[in-house]
Amino acid sequence: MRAPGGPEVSVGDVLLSVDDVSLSFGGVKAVSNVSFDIHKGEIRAIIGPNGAGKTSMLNIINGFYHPQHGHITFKGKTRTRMQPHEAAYGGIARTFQNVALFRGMTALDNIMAGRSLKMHSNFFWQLLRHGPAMHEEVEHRHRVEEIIDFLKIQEIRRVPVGRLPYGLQKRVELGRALAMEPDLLLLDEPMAGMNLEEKEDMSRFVLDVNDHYGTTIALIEHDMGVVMDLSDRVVVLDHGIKIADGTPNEIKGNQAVIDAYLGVAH
Amino acid sequence: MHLIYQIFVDPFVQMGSAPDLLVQTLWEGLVAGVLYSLIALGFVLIFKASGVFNFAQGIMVVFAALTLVGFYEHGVPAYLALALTIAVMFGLAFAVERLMLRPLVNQPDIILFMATFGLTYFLIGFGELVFGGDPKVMIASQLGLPKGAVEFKMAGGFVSLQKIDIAAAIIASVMVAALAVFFQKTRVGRALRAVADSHKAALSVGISLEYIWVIVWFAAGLVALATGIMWGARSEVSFALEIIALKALPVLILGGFTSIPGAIIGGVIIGVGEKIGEFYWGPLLGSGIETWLAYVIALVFLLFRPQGLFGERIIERI
Amino acid sequence: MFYREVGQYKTNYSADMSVMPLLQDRVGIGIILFIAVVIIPSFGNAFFIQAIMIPFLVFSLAAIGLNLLTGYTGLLSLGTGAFMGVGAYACYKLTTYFPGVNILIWIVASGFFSAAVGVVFGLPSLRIKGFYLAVATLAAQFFLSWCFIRQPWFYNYNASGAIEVPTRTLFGIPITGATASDTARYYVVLGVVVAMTWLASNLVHGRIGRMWMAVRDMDLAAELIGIRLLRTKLLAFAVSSFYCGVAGALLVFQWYGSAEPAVFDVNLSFFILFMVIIGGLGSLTGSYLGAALIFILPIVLRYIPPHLGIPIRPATVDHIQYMIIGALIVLFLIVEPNGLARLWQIGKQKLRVWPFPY
Amino acid sequence: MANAASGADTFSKLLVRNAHLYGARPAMRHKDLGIWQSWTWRQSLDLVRAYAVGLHRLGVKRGETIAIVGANRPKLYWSVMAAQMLGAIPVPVYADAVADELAYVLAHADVRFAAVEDQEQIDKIQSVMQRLPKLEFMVYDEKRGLRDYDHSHLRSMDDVIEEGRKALAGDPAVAEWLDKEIAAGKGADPSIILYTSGTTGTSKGVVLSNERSIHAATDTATFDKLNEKDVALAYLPLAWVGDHYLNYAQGMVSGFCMACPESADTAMQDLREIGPTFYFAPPRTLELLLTRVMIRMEDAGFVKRKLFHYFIDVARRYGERILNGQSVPISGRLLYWLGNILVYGPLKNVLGFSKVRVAYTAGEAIGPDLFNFYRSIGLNLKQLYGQTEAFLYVTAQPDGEIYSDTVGPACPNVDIRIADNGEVQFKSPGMFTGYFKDDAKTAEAMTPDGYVKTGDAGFFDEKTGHLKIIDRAKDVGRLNDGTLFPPKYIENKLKFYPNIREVVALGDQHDFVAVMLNIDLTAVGSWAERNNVVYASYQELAGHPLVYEMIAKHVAEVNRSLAADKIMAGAQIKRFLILHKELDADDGELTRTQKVRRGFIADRYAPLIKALYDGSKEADISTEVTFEDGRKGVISARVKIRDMQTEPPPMERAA
Repeated sequence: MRAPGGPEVSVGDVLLSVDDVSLSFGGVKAVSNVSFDIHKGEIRAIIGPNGAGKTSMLNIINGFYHPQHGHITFKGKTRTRMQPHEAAYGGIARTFQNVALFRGMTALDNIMAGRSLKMHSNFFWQLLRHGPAMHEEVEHRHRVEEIIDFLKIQEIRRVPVGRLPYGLQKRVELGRALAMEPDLLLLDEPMAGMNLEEKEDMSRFVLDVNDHYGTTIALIEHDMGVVMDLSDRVVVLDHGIKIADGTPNEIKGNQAVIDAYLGVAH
Repeated sequence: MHLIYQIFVDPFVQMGSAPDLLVQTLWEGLVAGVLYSLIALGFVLIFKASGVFNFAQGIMVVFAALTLVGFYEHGVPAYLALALTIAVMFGLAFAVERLMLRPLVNQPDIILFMATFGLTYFLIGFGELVFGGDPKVMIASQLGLPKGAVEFKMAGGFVSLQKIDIAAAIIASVMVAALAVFFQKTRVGRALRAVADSHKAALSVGISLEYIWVIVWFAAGLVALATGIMWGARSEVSFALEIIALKALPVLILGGFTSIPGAIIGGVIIGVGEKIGEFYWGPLLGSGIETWLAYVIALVFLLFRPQGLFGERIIERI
Repeated sequence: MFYREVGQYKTNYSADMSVMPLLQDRVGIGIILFIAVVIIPSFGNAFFIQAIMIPFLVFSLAAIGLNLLTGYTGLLSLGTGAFMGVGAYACYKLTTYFPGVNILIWIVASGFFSAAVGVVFGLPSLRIKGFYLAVATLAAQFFLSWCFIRQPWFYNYNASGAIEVPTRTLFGIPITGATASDTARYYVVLGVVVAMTWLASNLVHGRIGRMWMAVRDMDLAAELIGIRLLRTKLLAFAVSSFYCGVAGALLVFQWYGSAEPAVFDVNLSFFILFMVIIGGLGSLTGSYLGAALIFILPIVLRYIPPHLGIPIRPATVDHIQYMIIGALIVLFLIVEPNGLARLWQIGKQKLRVWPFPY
Repeated sequence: MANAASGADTFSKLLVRNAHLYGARPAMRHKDLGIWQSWTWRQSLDLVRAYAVGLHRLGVKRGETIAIVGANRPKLYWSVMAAQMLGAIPVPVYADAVADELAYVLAHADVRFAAVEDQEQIDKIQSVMQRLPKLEFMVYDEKRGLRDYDHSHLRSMDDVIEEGRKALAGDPAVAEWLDKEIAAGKGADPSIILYTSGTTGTSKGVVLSNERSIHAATDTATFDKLNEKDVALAYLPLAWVGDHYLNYAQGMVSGFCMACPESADTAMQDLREIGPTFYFAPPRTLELLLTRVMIRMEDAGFVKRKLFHYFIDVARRYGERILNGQSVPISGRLLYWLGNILVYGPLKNVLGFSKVRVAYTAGEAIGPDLFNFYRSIGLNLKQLYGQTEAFLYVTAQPDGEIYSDTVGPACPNVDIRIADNGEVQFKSPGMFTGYFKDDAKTAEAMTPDGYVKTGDAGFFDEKTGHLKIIDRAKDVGRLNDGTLFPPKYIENKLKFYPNIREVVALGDQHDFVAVMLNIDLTAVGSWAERNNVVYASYQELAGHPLVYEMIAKHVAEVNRSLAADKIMAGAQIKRFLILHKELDADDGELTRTQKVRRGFIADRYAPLIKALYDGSKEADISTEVTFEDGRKGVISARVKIRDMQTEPPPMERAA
């Protein structure tokens, strides 16, 4: 079942485009006049030094912040003020820089929660936990189990996520996002604070997701190695301004990018 | 139609026709407000420093007042009794930190909130056990608080201000001033504000949390004592006073949990609003609306400013 | 130790997701129900049934109600007492206007009234959080109890200002009012409470439960996975108040028989809140345990001194009781902040892995 | 069930029979996607039929071999069944075999087809493709990661099965044809080729025939009263005779349900969930389990610990006798009953043994303490002796006649004799028809009069009439002074100590007995924790003086027990050392079934052996090791050597 809203976009076409977007918090400019697009089926990296406005960018894309200027076009629909849950229904899923799981719940329930927006059985069946409500539970449990299998987290199914090591929490969070069967998956530093091995695993999963589910991915990452390996195209932000956009190789050579990272004064 | 008139016109006509009554009511409200502010102040102090929503603040007022009177009744001279009571409040602060806060450090807010409930119950029981349940008279005069009232004519009527109320207003403002200085100027004060932001910050200032908590609870205790004396002097000292603690809550919403000026102004707004409402609108709703009016005012207010008058703006990050 | 989980495997998801996957747990519940339905009525004396079991069950229901809101959805409410009041008064008015309709129906129906009121006072929960919300719910508390006191319509203009429960029957047996037998009233309460507990556990184990907990644990993330915050929170308020409302109706109709408005004052709210916290946030079992502890502890404290032959003035007993309860609450919070439910879980886990320590 | 089996002389016919007899009963379960997916006999049959048709369309023909590579998964068992249905011969291969071994077996068995578990196995096989000219086509179970592989010679089992299903549905002729195929299968046809992991040299393909396998399985299933209500957990290598006999063959014969774990690491949990009634575990597994139990109990509270040890002691006194139905004082029964409520019951529950009716152990000698422990808590654990060539069973212990030091009397219809050189020889219903493509070796393994040489030395115990195995016949050597030297015997005595994991005893054509050993990291590790001995690696712990002390004590005890036995007294241990690395199958030091490869070790550790006998106090050694990912590395160390006192043989015993 595909998320509602917007016509189907075929691989290679523009899935989402950001047009001349600006956002500021009480005078402080977080993002100014940024434009770029994301193609269906690609892995798009957003990089830049700390405070470059990367996370704000993601927050704008999934409607958590509302830009003062410019607009977002997703699946051909242009929105300026989109509510987060609308974004979710539209098919945008998201993981967070510092894990935002539901700590009191088990890994299984967390991922199940990710399917809430696909479950519709009414309140009274829910009360009885029977008929449609139960069918729905079973059907979605099956989907969730496939994700659990895909991410190889069977043995922690019933563990409250609060007790899991960081690396696994990140994996569960990815699982929760996948449960939404998104068209666009936003990953905010999926490998932050991971050791090499965990990073390799996570990279593997990101590629598998893109390959296996054909999900379009936009990710923020600091580890340049990872970015270069994973992404098809990279957009570079610095102090809220887009300074470069292109394939990993183009970016590598770009003087502005090098300056930004070496912290040359502006 | 008639109702509309009753609600939206009549009260204002009354106000216009008898300004002396209006002034009188305003004054009453102001004084009540000041006392609310003082209690709210106690809350704010503790909430700022330890994030604890101290439900016991109200009972601390009663407890302080009772202790004071209790000492006096056992033949202790008034000022000595006052000193002793202050000592008791310090002891209380110390005990609370030792026996309650320290073991509960890093627990969720709601747990600490619950703990202050426990404290409330304990203090009620203890207070009644020691001082008995029946109301007492505050030793206002013995403490040199003025009696009587100043009256002056106004628009063909009288406005009378109880001296004690004036004193209350003055003392309240003095206390606020003192606290302000304490926060701005002293090292502990600064540390305290640091704590409000983050506990690590406080430690970096080089003052132990435990120490800060004791200070804060003690300060709250003093505020409670002052409140107790004032309120007691106006009516009487009994556990009925406890209810005013609940009165102070809407003040908090209005002023914001972490803002001292907020507490003061919120208090005044609530106090005045309550009295005016009760006096002019009360009759047509059936009296006693002041029990909830304050809350409704606060609630309506909240819908427009969730963080209160002076509370820091909440920017949600993720 | 009593757990024999070998061979209790699940071959389909509905079995795997059942509320009680372990046979031993189901048996345990069976035993408890048997005791409640058969043993207690036949062996318990009037005092036990009337003064302990009935109120215990009623408070458990109220605690469940509040737990759904505070424990599962993370919305702190201090208005429980008032919502219970709404239930009680609604039931009272309904049965005065329509004496013919079976009282059971009205008891349940009264829940809908408090649910509606709950939703209204829940509206601010979108904008405000934590203690701000708690204080906001106090508005409901004070406003409503004011209504009960000041608006004579609510208590049919009785001189006493209290509501008197009329006698109503079920299958010809009086189940409310002066003539109703303890057992009859007990069975009514038991029936309602058990049924509603079952429904509650269904809810919290399903999609709605997950949505509530998601909102509780991290509302922003919840919103970003497509959960509508206001709807979810209001639903929690509605369901919670519904439970409290029914509890309130039962409180008056099955226990007190008549009630002054004072019954539903803010202290009742705090009382229920204790039960929830001490029992354990986010646990239905906890609600029962909490109700048992908080409600029964005072009774015990009251009856111990005389039995020990210690001569104390009842007033003094009162005071000491207050102190003890206060101290116990603090102590308990220190020992087990997660409540009795946690202790229960730990104990169960120990039995499951016996003889191993973990 | 014996009579039920009669009539069906091939596994395919058995499958058909089961589908009729036990149609609605579970044949196969698999913990997958969080629950126990289950298939009835009827479903299995339908599935296998479809699969068979699918395979046929891919070109699998009667008499051909087809490799089965992977862990215990229903689809792989069905691959076996499907192959057999077509009269093809399945050749299971160990999932953890390194590419090299895999290449050897697949090449030697000339497989044209392979049914494999997942990407990992496919990669392994493709890495040695040039050595497998005959291999044409592979079918796989796990799709994951294979999306962009060249599928010209690759198919997913699901697709193959689906195709077969369509074909069957579409055209009744296909079903008829398949029925004919099944009917065409003859009892004499080979049913499977199992490659022995051979303690020495490369492995041989043991060919087993349908009727013989079924006959043998029927006998033992009857012997243990197995029936369709039983459940077994298939967690041992699918390519090992044990799994194929105990679970596959006996399952087919008696119609019980075979359950496959979710993964190797969850086997313990899955065991607990499924609660098998028929259970097999090699001694080392049982040992590992017991060690874990004891370690976990160490962390228990004082009271619990006391309680546990008290009742375990009660069990030691009465448990076994109660199990054997011997007379026990009423007080004893009472205590045991109490213990059963407080300790044994719960313990069996957490271990997953509650429902076990019959449990077997085999493969190597088992320590009496270990063996008795399990029996005493009420687990009906028995020993059997056998080998691949016999299709496992040669002897087995009947209920009520259990001794830790015997392997029981000959199984039904098995004929055993002891050759003059002490070697055990047998004729059995299930015995193999020969080694695949290796008549020379076959001849070598058989006596002219058709007995199979087991290569094990043993004798019948006068008292019990049960068979006792001391060692491999060829391994029984002599010291220079002529004293008898059965290395296994000595090694086992040492291995019965939880602290000692692996032992290699030396002495043949030497002046005295010396041993090299591995400590058990789990046991010694926790010991180290309790005595706050710090260590970074196995190597460091192994070299620790305190550890040497501890091991020396064990060795001394063993010497004492050896001295007690007249003929063994001369074979006491004079010197020992603790190896700097754990013996590992990936390095070829152990077989896949974890047996020691003596010859290999002899030259690999030559410097150490030399040092043991030239009296030096320590020796340097560096060995090449293979890591899990196949990389190779070298670790070197200086190993200490310890001298031991020997006990004089007590005279009164000699008399």
